[in-house]
Amino acid sequence: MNKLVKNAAEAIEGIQDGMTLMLGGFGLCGIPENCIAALAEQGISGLTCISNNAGVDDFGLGLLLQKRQIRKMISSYVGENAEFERQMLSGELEVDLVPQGSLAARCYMAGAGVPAFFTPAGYGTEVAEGKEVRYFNGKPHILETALEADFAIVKAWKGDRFGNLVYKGSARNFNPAMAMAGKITIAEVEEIVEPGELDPNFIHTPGVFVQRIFEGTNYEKRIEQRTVRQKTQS
Amino acid sequence: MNKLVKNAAEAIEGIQDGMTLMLGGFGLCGIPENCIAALAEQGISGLTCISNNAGVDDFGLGLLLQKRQIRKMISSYVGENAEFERQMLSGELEVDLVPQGSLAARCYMAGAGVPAFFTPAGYGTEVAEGKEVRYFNGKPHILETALEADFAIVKAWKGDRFGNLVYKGSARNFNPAMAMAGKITIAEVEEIVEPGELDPNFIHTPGVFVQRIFEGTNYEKRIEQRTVRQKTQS
Amino acid sequence: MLDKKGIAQRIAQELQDGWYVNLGIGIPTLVANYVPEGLSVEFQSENGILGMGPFPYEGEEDADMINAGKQTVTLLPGASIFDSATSFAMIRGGHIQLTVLGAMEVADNGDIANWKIPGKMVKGMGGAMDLVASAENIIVAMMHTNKRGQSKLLRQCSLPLTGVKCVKRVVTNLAVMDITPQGFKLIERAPGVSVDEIKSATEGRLVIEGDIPEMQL
Amino acid sequence: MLDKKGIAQRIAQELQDGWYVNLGIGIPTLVANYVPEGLSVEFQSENGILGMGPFPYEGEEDADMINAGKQTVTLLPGASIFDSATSFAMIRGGHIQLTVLGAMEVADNGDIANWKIPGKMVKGMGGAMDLVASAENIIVAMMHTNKRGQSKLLRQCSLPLTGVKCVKRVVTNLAVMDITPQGFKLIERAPGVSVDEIKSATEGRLVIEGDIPEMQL
Repeated sequence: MNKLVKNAAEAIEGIQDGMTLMLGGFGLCGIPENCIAALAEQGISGLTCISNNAGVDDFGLGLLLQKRQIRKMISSYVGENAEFERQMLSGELEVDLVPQGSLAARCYMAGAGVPAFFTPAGYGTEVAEGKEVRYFNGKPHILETALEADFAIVKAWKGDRFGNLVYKGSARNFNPAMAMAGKITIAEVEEIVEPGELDPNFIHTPGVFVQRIFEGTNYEKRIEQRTVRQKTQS
Repeated sequence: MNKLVKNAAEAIEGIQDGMTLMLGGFGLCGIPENCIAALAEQGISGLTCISNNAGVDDFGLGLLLQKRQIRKMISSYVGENAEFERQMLSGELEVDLVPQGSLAARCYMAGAGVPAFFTPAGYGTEVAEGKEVRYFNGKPHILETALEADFAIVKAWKGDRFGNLVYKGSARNFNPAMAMAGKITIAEVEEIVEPGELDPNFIHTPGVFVQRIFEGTNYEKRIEQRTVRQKTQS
Repeated sequence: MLDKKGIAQRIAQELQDGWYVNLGIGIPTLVANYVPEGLSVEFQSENGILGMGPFPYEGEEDADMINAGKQTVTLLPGASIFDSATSFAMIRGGHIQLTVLGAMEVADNGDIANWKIPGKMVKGMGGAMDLVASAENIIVAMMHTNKRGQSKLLRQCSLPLTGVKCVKRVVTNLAVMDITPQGFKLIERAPGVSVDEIKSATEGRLVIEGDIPEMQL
Repeated sequence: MLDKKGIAQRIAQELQDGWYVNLGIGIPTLVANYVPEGLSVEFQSENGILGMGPFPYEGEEDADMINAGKQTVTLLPGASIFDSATSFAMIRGGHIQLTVLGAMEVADNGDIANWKIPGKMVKGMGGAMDLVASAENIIVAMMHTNKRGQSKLLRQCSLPLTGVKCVKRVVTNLAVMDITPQGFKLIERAPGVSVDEIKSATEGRLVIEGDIPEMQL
């Protein structure tokens, strides 16, 4: 069981123009920096990207937007990216906005073999347009479908060559659900460890969901909102 | 945030005749031994129990069956219990057999606020009778609904007074999904630790799902099939 | 009249011991600063945190530990981390006792709009639609009128909805109001604000019964 | 003719490097003993284990570490533990490359019955219905006939079904057969078993094309 590949370039082999990708992360936290850089370098275009956010102008998915590699975004919140907003309002970029919980669930459900499910989120709003409505316990719900992707690209803290992954802090976010949903799932990690080093009781993503894994390099881990307090008062 | 109660007797306060309970465990592994004993002692009856299995004749839920405290079982596999089979075949006990994956999902979905979902499991079988069928990607699925419970009773390895839980080995099984699903969730653990002792990155059940927690005593942890190999050949 | 901090302070009075609370971005975030002494509440951040603490000390920021507003935060003892699917399982499953969020408009039937101005601002709904569709107890924190002086408490929302008939209570710089079948029911006046001022700043149906007490902060 | 071990041994030849495999209770469990040299496969147990190893050494049994057959087991390096909901997410989501399970009856259209004899044996379906409805690659391991000598390979199942049109291949003590639109297609004979013997033991439609080779174990 050896899913190790050398680097991001090797990991993204097979990703072609027009494919659908899922990319983990929340804001710039826990995003697959190495793979995004490799996608930008190779100029693969016409992509549909499923990701909670769209990065900022010069980092994260913003790098692919700058180079017009993305045809369509499926996201819940895209407020931090001026170039994104420009492309969307001008019609160059197709955007499907999805409630954040429905987005996470639609990834999870795809990975879990549940093609459709009912959720109350979005009932009575634009999101519900064209969707089946059904009442349960007197409360209206809409039918949402699983989201699938040709490739899912996730970022973890540690992993082994079986594909087992462990995330750190809130960098976990969308990564586990997306790891389940890719036809092929690529994991980039900060550190590759030997099988057995990760405690089997505390693995966040079991290796079965991961097809390729590599140790990334030069993580920038940019902080969007650096908020701190002073040590003066204890 | 203090959810600590003294013992099983205090933990099960409010459980009344005729209620629906979820009980974690797989076979005799990871079952809430203390709470089952307390339920047997108090003689609460007419219960509907949602549990993957029904224990053995003299342990686990078998203890409640012996005393005729269970009116209905919702389970996936009940093969290890002669008294169970007798009560079922004689019609004294109502039994709803549910595919194991659907059972786990129906608990998870209840906890996750998803009232219904499509699964392929059971299509074309008795399980599908009366259920809506729909095709996704050319494949038939049936609509299953979330299972709710007045109380969910789970067993974990360690926990803190916030209700955070960690399970050990395959004793995890149904416990996390059921912990999410109870209107009131009771957790019994082998060891109560101080808040902060459990690494926040590796908590299996966040405390938000748990309303009462206590440190159990005298765990028997009976093994159903003791299978071993000899050390003679290395 | 209250400022934003005052609104947060008033909302903090709604907190009950043992509650799990989700605070939206903006005024709601400030509520965490006014938790009454002796109450134990846990703050949930929908990107996957329960038990959020204050901002980190300078130099101790961790890029891997942010809240839903993308701000660096810390954890308190008893905190837990989980993924987005689990986070919204908590929210959708009704495990969070209080949700506080901002709004552009609230209608007197409890409809809320806070995610989109067609042709102008299209940032997305984030987790707001899941929160308002799921929570039992939703309090909106906002200014009573917009920058042009127009009421944000309407007979009907004009902007695309975030959720229908879901808001329970509204706390503004002028008043505390509950959503009732008859419309906004005035519960409290902000210090120094008259019932007439509230009336004239409210476009939606306003129910005024008996004496309306002033808030105690 | 094969014994149960022989059936398991033949099925083990189907394994491919890197596969995740779920083995049912009974004959399927034995498959783990015959993994070909140099192949790396991981065994999944639906109660929440990937990377199951052999039974523990005597005295090292852990009540908290059992497989789906409730037997004490061990973990191999690279193993992981998860809960039942996640386990069946793996199964339902198609992440397991091979499922091997026993059956009471298999029909020539791929239907399978293995969980219930009305009025008699009602143990329940356990995880079998999820497994057969989800897996792409389902091999049934069973004896060709029952204790009374009646064929278990039928035109149509007489017992309550576990799944419809889902079995891909059947390995019995007599033969290897694939399910095709025309019925059971004979692929291999067990050592020393003639095509006629297989014919007479098979009630369902049997397709025999050309020479049928004997299994190589």
